[in-house]
Amino acid sequence: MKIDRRSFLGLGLGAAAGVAASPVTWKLTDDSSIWTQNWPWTPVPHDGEVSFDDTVCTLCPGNCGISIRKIDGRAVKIEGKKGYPVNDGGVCLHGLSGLQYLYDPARVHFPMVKNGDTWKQISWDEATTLVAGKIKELRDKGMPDSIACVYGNDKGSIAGLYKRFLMAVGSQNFYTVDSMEKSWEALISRMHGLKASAAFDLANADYLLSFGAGFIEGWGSPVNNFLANSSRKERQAKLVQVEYRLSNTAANADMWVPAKPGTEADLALGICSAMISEKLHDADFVQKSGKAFDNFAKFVSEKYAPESVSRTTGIDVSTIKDIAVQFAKAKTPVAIAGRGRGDSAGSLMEFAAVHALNCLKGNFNKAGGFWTLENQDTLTWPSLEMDDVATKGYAKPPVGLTSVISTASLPKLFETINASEKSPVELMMVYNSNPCFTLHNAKAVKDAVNKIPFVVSFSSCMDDTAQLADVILPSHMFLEMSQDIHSGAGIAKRITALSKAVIAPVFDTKNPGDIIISVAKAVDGSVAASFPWENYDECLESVNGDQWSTLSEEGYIDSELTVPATPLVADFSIFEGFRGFPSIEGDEKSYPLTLVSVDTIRLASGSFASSPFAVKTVEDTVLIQKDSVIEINPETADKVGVSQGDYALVTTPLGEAKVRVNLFHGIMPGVIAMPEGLGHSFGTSSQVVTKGGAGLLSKNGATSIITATGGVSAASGTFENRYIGGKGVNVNELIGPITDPASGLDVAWGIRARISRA
Amino acid sequence: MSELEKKTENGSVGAAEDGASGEQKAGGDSGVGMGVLFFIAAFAVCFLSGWLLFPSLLYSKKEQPFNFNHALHVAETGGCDSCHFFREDGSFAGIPKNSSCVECHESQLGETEDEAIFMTEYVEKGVEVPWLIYSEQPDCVFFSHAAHVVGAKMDCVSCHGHIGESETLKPYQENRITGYSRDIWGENIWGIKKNSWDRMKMDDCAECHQEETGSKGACFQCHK
Amino acid sequence: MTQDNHGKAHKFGMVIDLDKCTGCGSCMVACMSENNVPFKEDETNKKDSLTWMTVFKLSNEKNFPETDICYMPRPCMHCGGKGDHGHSPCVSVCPATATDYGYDTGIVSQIYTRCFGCRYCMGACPYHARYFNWWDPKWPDGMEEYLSPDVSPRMRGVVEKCSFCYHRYQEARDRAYYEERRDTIEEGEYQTACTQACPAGAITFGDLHNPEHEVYKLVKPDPHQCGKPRNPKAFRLLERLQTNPKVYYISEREWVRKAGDNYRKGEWGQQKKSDGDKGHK
Amino acid sequence: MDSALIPEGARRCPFPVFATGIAVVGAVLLWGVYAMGLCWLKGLNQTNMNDYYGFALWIWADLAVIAIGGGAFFTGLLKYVFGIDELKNIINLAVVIGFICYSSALLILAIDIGQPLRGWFIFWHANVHSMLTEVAFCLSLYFAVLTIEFIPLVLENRQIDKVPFFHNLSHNMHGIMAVFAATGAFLSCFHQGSLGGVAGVLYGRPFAYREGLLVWPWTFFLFTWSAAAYGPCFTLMVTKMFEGITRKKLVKDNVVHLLAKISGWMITTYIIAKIIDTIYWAGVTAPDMGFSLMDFYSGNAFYGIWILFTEIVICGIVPAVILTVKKYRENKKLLLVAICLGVVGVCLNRWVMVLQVMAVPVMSFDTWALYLPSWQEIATTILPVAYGVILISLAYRYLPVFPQEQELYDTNK
Repeated sequence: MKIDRRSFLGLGLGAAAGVAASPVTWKLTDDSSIWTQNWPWTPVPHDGEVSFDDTVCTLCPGNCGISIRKIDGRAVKIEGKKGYPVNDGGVCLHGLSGLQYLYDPARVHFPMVKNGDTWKQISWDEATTLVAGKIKELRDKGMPDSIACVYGNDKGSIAGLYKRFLMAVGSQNFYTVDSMEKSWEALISRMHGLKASAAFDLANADYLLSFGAGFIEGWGSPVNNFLANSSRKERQAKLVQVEYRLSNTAANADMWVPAKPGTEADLALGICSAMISEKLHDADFVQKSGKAFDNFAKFVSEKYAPESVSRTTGIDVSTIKDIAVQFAKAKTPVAIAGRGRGDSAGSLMEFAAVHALNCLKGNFNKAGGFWTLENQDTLTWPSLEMDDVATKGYAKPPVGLTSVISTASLPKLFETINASEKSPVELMMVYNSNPCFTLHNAKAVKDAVNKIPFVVSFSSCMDDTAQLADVILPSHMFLEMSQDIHSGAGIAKRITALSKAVIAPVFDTKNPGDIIISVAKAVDGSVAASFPWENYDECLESVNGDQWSTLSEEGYIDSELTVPATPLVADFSIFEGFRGFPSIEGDEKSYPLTLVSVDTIRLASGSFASSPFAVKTVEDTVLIQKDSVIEINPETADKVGVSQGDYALVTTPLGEAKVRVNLFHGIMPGVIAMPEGLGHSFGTSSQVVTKGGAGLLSKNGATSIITATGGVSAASGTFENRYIGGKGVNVNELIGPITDPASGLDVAWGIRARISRA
Repeated sequence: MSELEKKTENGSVGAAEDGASGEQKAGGDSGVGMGVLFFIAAFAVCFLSGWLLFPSLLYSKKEQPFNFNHALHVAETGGCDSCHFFREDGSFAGIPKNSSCVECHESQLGETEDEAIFMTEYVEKGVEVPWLIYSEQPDCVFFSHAAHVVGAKMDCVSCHGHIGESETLKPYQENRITGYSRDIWGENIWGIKKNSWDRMKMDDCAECHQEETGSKGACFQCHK
Repeated sequence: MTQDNHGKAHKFGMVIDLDKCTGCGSCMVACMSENNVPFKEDETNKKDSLTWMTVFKLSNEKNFPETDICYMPRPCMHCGGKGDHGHSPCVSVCPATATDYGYDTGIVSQIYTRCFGCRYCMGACPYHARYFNWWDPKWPDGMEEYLSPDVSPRMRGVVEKCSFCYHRYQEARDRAYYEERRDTIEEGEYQTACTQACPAGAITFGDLHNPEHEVYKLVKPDPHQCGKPRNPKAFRLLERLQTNPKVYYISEREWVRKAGDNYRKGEWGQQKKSDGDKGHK
Repeated sequence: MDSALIPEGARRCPFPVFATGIAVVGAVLLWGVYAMGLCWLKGLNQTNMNDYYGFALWIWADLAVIAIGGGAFFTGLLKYVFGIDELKNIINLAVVIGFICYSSALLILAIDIGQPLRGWFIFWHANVHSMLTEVAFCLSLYFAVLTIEFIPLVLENRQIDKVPFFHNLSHNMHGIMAVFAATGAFLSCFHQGSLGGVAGVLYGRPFAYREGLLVWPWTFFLFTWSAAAYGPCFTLMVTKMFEGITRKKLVKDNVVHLLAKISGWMITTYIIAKIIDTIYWAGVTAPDMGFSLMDFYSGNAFYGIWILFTEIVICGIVPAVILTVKKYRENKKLLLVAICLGVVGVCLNRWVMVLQVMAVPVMSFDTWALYLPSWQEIATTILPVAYGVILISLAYRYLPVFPQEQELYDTNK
């Protein structure tokens, strides 16, 4: 038998026909269609039962109610909590992206101690012993007053525990971050003689005169303000924005008053002057101030008549008078101060000038008015034991005490450290704040922190400050921990809420309350005795006393606002001897322009960095690749010789930065604006991986860490958050602090600058 | 390139020889005869392997973690929906979780080996049973049980067949290409179905929708 | 099921009050986290950044201090197409039927497993509402844990876009079926993630065919003109292209309304006049 | 060493020279293949396309090669259907060019899509309303036809032709070629047209949108017409290039002049239609959508009105005049200028209908979207050119592409 070509032909054709008549082709086609549609590397999220868990967002002082949507217990989404008194279902983009913080690549996975250039994992026991040992050592040396604690705010029981800890060891060095709230408190204390915070019933005010406050850019309680702003249309309420730049608030306002930067308070006094001269003020109310008011009236009419204010501010006399009339005619007008997001302090006299308007109308403690909410500590603490060392140490004044309002100020602390040869602070604990990023002249702050022999960070992420620490005892992220929340941020409500642990901890972290309790116990003696609780949960329940049951069941308590028993009196004597508002740093000749920092709601600039989602929403007029973009009026740009998209060099007395240029008609000529919230130094491989880079080999081995020379990038331990880290310039490195003569707080909002093409 | 030349020359020479050679009894047609023979042989091999061998190559058999007696459970509990229930929000819970099972199986019921595996390997260890789901659809599919069972009053059998009467779980045949169960395409390799529950492809959904609602429906009706 | 928009079917649509919008970006993030939208290291090139909901910043281009800006959130417009017959610019061009028009809802779908990434639909969409997955989606370690099962994650090389959170409609219908209400879904039961999250309350969502719904009351769509708004302060983006979008915008500001479409010299004045007449009626 | 494969009597350069040339082009080809591999493995992020520029450089290349490959169907149509027999002397070249262009187009489409393994969904789940579906069907079918048209030429290779089976097959195929040519012409008409339709139906893009007849916008007809008109220009251009490179006369002047004349009249009629279309579009279609003509041609450095002028006047009217007037047409230099302008013109038209469509802002607050291709895109776009050069060189070397070659050689000797 011979096999020839025809045989092959037959074979081939037969095979083809056979396959064609079998289901192979048809079936394989269908299967490959399914195959190409489901690639194994595309994640398939598991389905399951839907549930919601409510808690309170603590990313910012706004404290919105949020609902965590879960699938079979796995958190998949954050939504606003409908009916919650702060936000009624609305929620800002940072809160919405809260889940991203859980898995932030910069998170610290376990306690670590710095070992030269690398981080070394240690156990919680070792970590607490280490910190407690240092504290004991300092106390043994009789230096408890060299221990300091920097804490984001002083509300709630965790802050209470840290304050208590300092007291128990014997130190007054407890610092919170300056904010407009602090300035208001100082002012209320000075003008009304009350220990109270300022609150603004913006949802009911019918005329809102804002002096540079980023009312809808994150000022105060952001979502609460969004709601108040939206209801203006229906309520026919007016918003007037005094600002040198068309911010979102200015764009949304009924009237935009572009006063020159730094003259906002002059304008306020000009309006006061116009009101008084037209006798539009509430005479009954101001009468109670007596002679001081007459002095004030005389002072403003002489020094701040609309005509002269018009020259300083660049605002027409008629506009000033119009505003005066509108403000006076309004039923419930409120004037607000606190630049941008309000997370830095403002000059006391500027606030006083703005508040003088409120005083002239006497619209206090009623719907739509200015409220003075007396500080009530609703927490009940057991008695505190202080041994001799503690008593002696506590008697000493805090480092960086401001002369005027007699509290310690954080910028002053670092100034003092930098000014002394040896740091007066031997040990600093930091939680919920990132001073190396948020404080003005951030570079100097870093120097000061480096000067402190032992820095303990409780940060859950490797932020700008934590990376300078000697030891990190990482806290839970806010969704992983319980704590009590007390409203503030200028909201005219008194809400106590429980922020619950709604998600099991992702890493080996702890509640900061638990951390400090265990450190206290390890310090032993009277310090341990002052912390009688087994754990923080027990403490939380006990200090909240009667309100605990409501808190744990309802989640929050919305208390009625109480009108102070004694009618409010305004003391205008604050203006006596007043000579003018603090001006910004730098001489006009070498620095012809004014550099201001600008808050945008889409970028976080406080203790936490923006999430990947938030950064994604940032416009290309704020950030281009890794460059900050400055805003400049086309007219100014022409003069300087820069155009859209150009690289430019911004120089201030503090330093220079390479940025890109965005031309914007809405900014006053002569002013350049730079976004806040960029320029985080963590997450850049040069800083963390090569120098401090450490890859985790075994999570369980207590001391089994690793040194990596750059290359090793085990998932945990590199801290590279490339979504925000290393992007842009930190504007706070270009702006230096300015101490307010009246309050001692840092009140800088800008600096003189020049710009050239780079 | 002379090699090619040779080859082609040899080829044509060979062909010429073929025609002339008289080895085959069929004479001049012998080449064609061989061709036909080869054709038939190849056809038969390919055809048969396409029908018989191909399915067993395409699917791999997997055993369920342990056997489950549907018939017994139906008898005990009264119906499909006592275990495969709707949640309050109208979503369908699908395969029950251990937490549902232990409502009855608080402790071991009966002496079967399967029951013992369930208790020791899963309940006691707190691990969910990794059942292989015959009707598992790709992630892009959104299937509303509520619309079919409550809305259209369809019974479970229409799509899932008589699984409720089974006493043992049949082996799970996984399609090696798609990763889904053979039950989606159906037992018949051509995809021919006799009963409505024989197949679970999109075309089957569309066919029924066309009949019942007059339209195949928009994509998003069943996709996410 | 009728093959047009004029029948009894729903016609889901959105109204955005541009005077209330503060440009805060909550809608964008709400959308991204609801719909498993991925992100990458550098998102500053807005032309390759996946944002189903994006917020445009408009300016009146006047000099300081006459400048004004307006934020314009832009989801998918879910165009009804010419004559509102469902031939949306994108749907009609897709070669593989990976996107279709739901005649029962007016929603334009996108099926990622069907799409093979020719991007013709993106070229067809004048609103840039369609996005291509230029990269494989990647989440930092562990972050995949937060992905929602309601929306299937996409793979590299396919187009995606806003779905008006269709999965929420699916879920609402599930509940309605379960409670034996069939298709009667209350206004509040089906709301998109952006509507729900907007802290300014600028977004309203509902059925444009239902006069009880807020969206209807706000814009009063004209059924004889494919849903053109009868409210003179309301407009649709690029109305003149006859794409018949289901997203309406409201603004008191004339320059904003003018920016919603293209006008040749002098045309806006006439347009305004005819709008004015409409307002009087 | 490969002389046995070279058509009898044909004079070709020595093999090493040929091999070196092919190697050089082959290197370019490999570069393109590497870029193509990157696009397939790493995805389209290798390109500089973006969400505003979903169609870019290589889609233009795709449209352009198909337009200039249009010589194949049109010459085929003229020869086999209209019986203009002189054209048999250039039809082989037209077919080879067509084959190269269409296979390149298919390759480009396969690279261009985000999920190449799902590319066949266009047939499997076809949406018949989509112009792209029409494109895909016509493209693949016409490619099949071109392959069939190409096969007889391959079979005419000296060695293959010795096999009686192939010899007969080739002969038989020639016999029925008219049927294929007619089918091909029909398919290609639709294919060229549907490519025009791709842009023309985009009613969300006022720059591209055109009214039309039934489901086909005017661009549908304009594309077909322009491909028929300009395609022969490219065929002639390649012929001239061959003659230049090989320093031999390969096609007789009368054939060249005939094709040039036909092309000239086609361009004339096309350009008249194009002018009418432009006027109607600028005067009626676009204004209805709120655009005036200059809105499309101002506001950026690149897309000025020059582009319209160049397309219509310089690359339209000028070659039309040259090619229709006998005196000009028979002037060698002018002829060369005309065919080059023609090729540039049709490529420019395709560029405008792809890239400018994407670049023109539509929303009033949009800005011009400009884009620069990445090297991967450029390499991938050059890939088909390199492939074409290699294939056509191989064809010229081993196949009797130019039937008149021998005769011309003999007469010129």
